[in-house]
Amino acid sequence: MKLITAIIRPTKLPAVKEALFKAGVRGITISKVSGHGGQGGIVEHYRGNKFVVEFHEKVQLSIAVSEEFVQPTIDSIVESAHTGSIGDGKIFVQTLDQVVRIRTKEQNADALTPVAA
Amino acid sequence: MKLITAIIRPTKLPAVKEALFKAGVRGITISKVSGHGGQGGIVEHYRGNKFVVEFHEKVQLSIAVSEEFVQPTIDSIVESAHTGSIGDGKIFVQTLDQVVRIRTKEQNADALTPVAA
Amino acid sequence: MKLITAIIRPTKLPAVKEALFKAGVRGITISKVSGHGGQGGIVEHYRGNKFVVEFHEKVQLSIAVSEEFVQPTIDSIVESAHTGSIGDGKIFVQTLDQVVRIRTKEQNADALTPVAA
Amino acid sequence: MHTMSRRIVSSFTLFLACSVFAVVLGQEAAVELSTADRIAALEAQLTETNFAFDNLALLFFAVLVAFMQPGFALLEAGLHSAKNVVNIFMKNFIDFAVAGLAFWAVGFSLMYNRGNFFLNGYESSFAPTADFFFQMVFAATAATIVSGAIGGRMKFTAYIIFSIVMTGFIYPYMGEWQWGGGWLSERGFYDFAGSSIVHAVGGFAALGAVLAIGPRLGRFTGGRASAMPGHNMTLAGLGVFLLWIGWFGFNPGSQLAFSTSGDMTAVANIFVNTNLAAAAGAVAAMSISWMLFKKPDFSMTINGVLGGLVGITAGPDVITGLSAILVGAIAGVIVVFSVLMFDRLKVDDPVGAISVHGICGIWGTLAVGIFGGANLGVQALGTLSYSAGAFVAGFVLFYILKLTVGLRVTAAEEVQGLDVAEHGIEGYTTTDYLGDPVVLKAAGD
Amino acid sequence: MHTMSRRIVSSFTLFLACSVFAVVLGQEAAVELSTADRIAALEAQLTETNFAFDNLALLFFAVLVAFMQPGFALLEAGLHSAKNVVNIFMKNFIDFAVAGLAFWAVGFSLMYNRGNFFLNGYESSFAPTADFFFQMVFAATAATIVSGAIGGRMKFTAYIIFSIVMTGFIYPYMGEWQWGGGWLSERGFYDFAGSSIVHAVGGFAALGAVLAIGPRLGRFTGGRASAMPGHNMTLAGLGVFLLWIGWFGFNPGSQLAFSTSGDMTAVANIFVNTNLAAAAGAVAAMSISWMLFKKPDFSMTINGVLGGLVGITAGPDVITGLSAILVGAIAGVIVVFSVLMFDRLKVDDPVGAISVHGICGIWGTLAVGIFGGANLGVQALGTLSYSAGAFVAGFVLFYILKLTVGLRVTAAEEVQGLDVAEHGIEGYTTTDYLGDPVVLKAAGD
Amino acid sequence: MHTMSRRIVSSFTLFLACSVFAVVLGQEAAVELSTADRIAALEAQLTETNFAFDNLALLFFAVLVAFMQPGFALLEAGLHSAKNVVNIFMKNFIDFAVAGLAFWAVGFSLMYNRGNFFLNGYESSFAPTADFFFQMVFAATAATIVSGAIGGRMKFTAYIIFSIVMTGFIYPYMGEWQWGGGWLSERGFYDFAGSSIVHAVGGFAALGAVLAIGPRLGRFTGGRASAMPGHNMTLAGLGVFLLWIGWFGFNPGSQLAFSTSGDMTAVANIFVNTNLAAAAGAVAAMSISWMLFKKPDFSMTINGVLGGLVGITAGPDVITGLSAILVGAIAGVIVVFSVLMFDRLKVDDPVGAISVHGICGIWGTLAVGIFGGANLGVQALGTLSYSAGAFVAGFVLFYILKLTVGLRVTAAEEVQGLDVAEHGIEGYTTTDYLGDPVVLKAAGD
Ligand SMILES: Nc1ncnc2c1ncn2[C@@H]1O[C@H](COP(=O)(O)OP(=O)(O)O)[C@@H](O)[C@H]1O
Ligand SMILES: Nc1ncnc2c1ncn2[C@@H]1O[C@H](COP(=O)(O)OP(=O)(O)O)[C@@H](O)[C@H]1O
Ligand SMILES: Nc1ncnc2c1ncn2[C@@H]1O[C@H](COP(=O)(O)OP(=O)(O)O)[C@@H](O)[C@H]1O
Repeated sequence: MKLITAIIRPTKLPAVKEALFKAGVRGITISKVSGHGGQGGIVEHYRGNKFVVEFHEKVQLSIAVSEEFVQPTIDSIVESAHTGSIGDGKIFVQTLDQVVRIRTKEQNADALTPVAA
Repeated sequence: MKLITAIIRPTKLPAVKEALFKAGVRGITISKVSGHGGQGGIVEHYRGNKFVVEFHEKVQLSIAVSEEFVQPTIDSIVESAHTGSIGDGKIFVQTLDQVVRIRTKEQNADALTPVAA
Repeated sequence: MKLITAIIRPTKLPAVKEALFKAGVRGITISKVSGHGGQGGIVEHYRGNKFVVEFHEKVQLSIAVSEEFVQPTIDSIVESAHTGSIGDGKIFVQTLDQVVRIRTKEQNADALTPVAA
Repeated sequence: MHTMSRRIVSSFTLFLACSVFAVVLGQEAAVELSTADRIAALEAQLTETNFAFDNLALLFFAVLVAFMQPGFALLEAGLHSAKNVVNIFMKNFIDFAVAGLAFWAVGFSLMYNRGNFFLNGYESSFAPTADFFFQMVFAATAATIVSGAIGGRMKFTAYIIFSIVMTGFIYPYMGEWQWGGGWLSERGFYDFAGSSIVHAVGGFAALGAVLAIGPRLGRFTGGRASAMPGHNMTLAGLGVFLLWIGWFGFNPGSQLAFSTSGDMTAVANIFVNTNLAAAAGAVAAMSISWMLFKKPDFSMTINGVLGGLVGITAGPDVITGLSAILVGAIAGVIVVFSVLMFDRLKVDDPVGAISVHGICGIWGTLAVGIFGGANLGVQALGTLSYSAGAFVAGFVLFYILKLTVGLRVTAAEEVQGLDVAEHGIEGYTTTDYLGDPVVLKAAGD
Repeated sequence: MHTMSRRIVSSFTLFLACSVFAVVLGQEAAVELSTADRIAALEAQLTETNFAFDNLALLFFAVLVAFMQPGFALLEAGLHSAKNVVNIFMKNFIDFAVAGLAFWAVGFSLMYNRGNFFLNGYESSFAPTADFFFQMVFAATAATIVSGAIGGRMKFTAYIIFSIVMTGFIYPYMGEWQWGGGWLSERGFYDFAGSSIVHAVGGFAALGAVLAIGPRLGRFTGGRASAMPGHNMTLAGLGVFLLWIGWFGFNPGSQLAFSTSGDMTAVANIFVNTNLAAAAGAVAAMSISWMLFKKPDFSMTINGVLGGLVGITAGPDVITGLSAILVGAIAGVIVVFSVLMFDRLKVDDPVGAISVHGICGIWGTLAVGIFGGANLGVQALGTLSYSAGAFVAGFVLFYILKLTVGLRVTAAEEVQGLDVAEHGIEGYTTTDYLGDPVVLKAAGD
Repeated sequence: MHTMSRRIVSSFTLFLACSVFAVVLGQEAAVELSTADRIAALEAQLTETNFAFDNLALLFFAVLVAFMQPGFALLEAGLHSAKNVVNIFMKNFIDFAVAGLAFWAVGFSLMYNRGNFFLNGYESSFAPTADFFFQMVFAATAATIVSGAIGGRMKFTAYIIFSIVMTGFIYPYMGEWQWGGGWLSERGFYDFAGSSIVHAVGGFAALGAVLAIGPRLGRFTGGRASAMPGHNMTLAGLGVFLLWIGWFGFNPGSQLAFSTSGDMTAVANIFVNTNLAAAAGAVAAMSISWMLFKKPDFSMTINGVLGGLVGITAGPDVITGLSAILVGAIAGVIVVFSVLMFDRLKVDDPVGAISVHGICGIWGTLAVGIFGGANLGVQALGTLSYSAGAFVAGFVLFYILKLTVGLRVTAAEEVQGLDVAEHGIEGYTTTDYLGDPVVLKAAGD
């Protein structure tokens, strides 16, 4: 099992979500983050004092998947989040030792199959 | 050392916090996240246009523990965060290669013993 | 490749950012988190009812680096985020299996070299 | 906004109405008038002027009272959580709308006009609609006081029904006792602008409502009251400033006669006494909270302002400035202890409406007996009648609603917040992106 | 704020002006006056008093109208997203400033005074500046209506130019048709406070503007309208309360004569009719939205309040209370369906300005023909002239701006938000730390 | 709010007071009166009407000024960070309360009545309490100006003591120089509504305070001024709209006589001049900021509005409309450069109070010498006396506070925010969950 963490542009979230659903991925946790990389900062003024906002709003997706879903997940994200301009973001893949579903105490792969409400 | 990441219902945070303290866990970092899984979305209306909010507010706990605390931590969370309805959340366990306490430069297990103020 | 996660005091962010840039680290993702550890809570009152805020605002930095940057990154953070009082925070190091840059589909080490806009 | 010609016509109306020839501004009259005619014309004109003046004053005071409506909405919104603000504003809009309709159709008649509905056949020293408008904003105030106390848990439908009954029946029925010339006025009860008639009635109806509906989930767990901080103190603060200003309509306007020097001097004194009591209430509540909690408490201080204002409302015309300060300061102290007491009693009133309007309403009414020369026994009788009556009416009405349409949302809806549960929308949406603008939003758990 | 001595001097002015000996307050006159002189002095004094009274009333009503300016700003800000609030407030400050300058320099003359600029040579039954001030806040209202409809995408420069042209030329030119004694007033058109002249003009200029600039990005994607929820319902709610209160200046003040009992009774009736229509609009829009969307909708309800207010504006002086309720209720229904219709037509009006001011403006004008005895044909002619004229003027003006200075910000700027893109600052900054206080902020993607 | 019978009684009061038989509205008098009696009755009645009118006008203008109190609170709150809003509102409530008490007990006497405290024995052409109430809201304004400048770092206790001294002593003592008939009034100094007496006094007391307390942490690091953006521009914008409206009480009300056509024409002119200056200030500050920073700056524009208003305050009655525009525009330019200058001088004034009220207060006072015919030398003497006096008084007072009760919170408290540190509660609580509602909140680091 892998934990795939993707940092993407907020405006791309709808497309990424759609692509992930098509790839059969259902369980996603997202959070708002601020990113710094190659993108230039934005200059603002307040009462005559200039300042540069060096971070850009990004959305981070955390997706735990079993092995067979790793590549499809990465591919879906790369396809759907891509614009070609600096700031498109990164995908990080890490190994998961264990997964537990709190509701059922199911473990690992079993814990990763979502159930519709 | 493991990094235990739990995604739980916000309403369960007080209970989980209590259970973790009982289990001897003190160091916790939490963040607000939005989760998508088996839980159905919520329909809202704005000026006549329907939209579905597909994400649910969740709280994510990140807890770094040395090996002997891994199982107690997981157990405390599962016990205290459980409601039985879809949306209770997940626990992810990952390996930590190294931990540093910034205040003291202590490493690894030493870095994980909290000190009361 | 490692994912270095540092939890620091918000007030220390400017110094940490500066130190990381000096160390040649450019790619950073930050998020606001709340931390619990050895720091005492803060007592507040609302309409006569006392309550204790047990979490403190912290900033979490996530930095993916190739091996040669691991130690410099940790060192820069420890130097710049240090105050000596309880609550300075922790650094966690994890192994990254794979990194993808969404814009270029570059992988791993290549994906970690930032490009100026 | 009419054309020039229409203006000239209306300038002439005065003289036509007087049925006399007259001098037009700066011009000699063409025809010589008899002295008697000129005097009669002047008498008629001055009567007109005084009538116009009295009505304009009353209407402007009513507009100031109308500012209390957003004042209450903001105060309530600020002291509740962010998930309930839409519901709070809906309630405050609808109770003002309902007051405008129900008090017009029925309530005003019950209170002042014995069953001639829709203002029909009403006579007044004012234009009937001006008189009505001023009284209407008071009725809206009595209703809206309840809104804050039951916030965060009541079904919107139940609140609408309550608003109708309150402004159409309960408030007018009880208001008639004194302001309609009823039994309390005959006994010499004194309540100038409504410490009892408006505020205690609102506050004790709120108590009845709160007892019928119970506390918010999680408010009293483990045997103790837990803090549920309001989400926005800025809103609460702005709201109380609007209420403070609105009170300069509420009390001075209740003089109900303005065109003599005696009346206007009274109005000016009422302004100052009202302000002294509010100021003293603020300082007293701040000081007491400082002693009790070691810090000067914001929400207690603003409740102290309101307590002082409610306290002075019964007799701002008959007491001295120093007494006004005393009345306000004691109200400020009462508010703090009353809020603490209701917490002990597990009565969950998120905004302190029962303490501010109910308890300080009683205090203010009694204070006229102590400082203002009214008969203390009659004052006690009056205020207790109002308080008890409103309490019973509120409790019974809400209990009936509980058994019929239902009073309380489900626990899940309460946790989710009334905004989404009852109105299908959140109060605050912080993120919007293109394409699917709401995808980053997250519903309550 | 002068010294005592200056006060006494100004107390004497009255008598010097009358050129007669007189009695000073509470003092016997030193010299015996003839009866005729005393009567003449009284006549002169009473004329003065009435003049002072009329002007004070007008100025106070104008101040109430001025509250509509923050009312609009808050409503618009609340119904737009957080990234555009600074731009919205800038527009609302600058259009009020521009109205104060351009309507003073040019507009007022075009409307009432045929080409004597800067108030020169203007005659009025009021002090000329009082008359101007009241009319100026109306001009500002007509302009600011457009602001909300084109929010979130228009260049600030284009909006400034629009404000100048609107308050300096378009509104005065069309206003002259009726209030300047022009062709519509000659035909017997009736529009008491401006359902057409102010609101339909504002609303249809907004329609022209919206068609010229197009919808916000992402508003109509995949063939359907998507929700773009406003960021703060509390602001929107407060804004509508201020507008409701401001309308107690807008309609009653338009009586334009106050010192007789007839005029003041009319003013009082206008107060109540205005309030009844607003209340009915709220209840109707809430009920319709409840039926359509299964929940009582907040932003529709507050649009219903405004629809009711716009609807009653044409004839609050000539219809009965029951008719006022009908006019308001129908307006409340119209607003909801109109908002839905414009969404279908892919006309993106984030605040509903076209429906509230344009469509309900037409309805209100026609309603005076139905309920108030005006000639329905003339009413239709008048309101359609205003609507069509404003639409064409708005569209052409904005189309010219599109071809010249540019009308719309870039897509990237729109996504980023106008606050940063156009004004270099965000509306909300939640975090600040020492040293480099803004480091935790993040710019839009 | 009394019963009908009470109303009739009060209608009779007028006639009883006049001690004559009279005609009741629409009724023939039972007894034939002599012509002389009828004229005397009319004279007495008209005097009453005028008195009532003057007082009502004054009180309503005072209410408009009272709106400036929430205006200042919102502006300050918006331009400070979110962690200090409770403290800002506490200060604004308490200084208004303190002004109401201290100016009543002591200040008013020092300023106008030479040592008769508690309004005792005060004589006025108005009802004494009306006169007091109007002056009191001015005193509150002078005090509250300081609040914004020292925001984010001052101990609450120190601010309370300052409020008492300012409204009880400093402002009255210096106000007496001109409005109390003191030495400056004898020299022919002209300051109609207080560009110097209220605003420069407030602004320069603020400068003294800021120098005594020093800048906020992190404001001037590494030798340069760093931006510390205010947390909420919507609040700031609403605040300035309320201030703009409040100024329609501040300046016109200062005419202090209303019942003649001359006075009321002056009042109307003052309305328009006040508005022209505000509008010109907005446009000028916006334009200058646009040139300097490449974008039209919001906080500078709203400071420009206020600068224009402060500038016109000294002579809105004696200058032409075109001059008013010039005065306002120059003030708008001055504000921008003044704010930049104080940043260079490392004087940390988060809201620009020193520039808006202090510097533009001086400018406005001098402008009456340039455009309004006052003696420029005397104007300079007067405004410099006020500025220097207030600066010294402010600096000395705060320096004494520094040495005694302490002026500044600790660095840790400042970083944490004054809301939690001084009042034990946060201004904004965004999350609440059941059971332990505040568990998701996080205290400052
Ligand atoms: N080494 C890294 N570690 C953590 N996050 C990173 C790293 N590099 C980039 N990011 C995140 O990815 C975002 C986009 O990266 P950036 O370098 O701006 O563009 P690109 O990925 O297109 O080269 C950044 O804003 C940051 O959030
Ligand atoms: N595969 C996953 N990867 C990341 N987060 C997940 C995953 N599956 C679930 N989650 C998180 O757990 C939450 C609860 O999951 P859900 O499927 O709704 O219920 P349950 O865990 O009870 O089956 C989700 O809202 C999401 O935040
Ligand atoms: N075991 C842990 N797991 C996750 N986060 C932790 C852990 N221990 C500490 N933290 C984070 O580090 C912050 C600082 O820790 P704390 O114990 O207060 O001080 P110190 O690190 O100086 O001993 C905490 O607020 C929390 O966010």
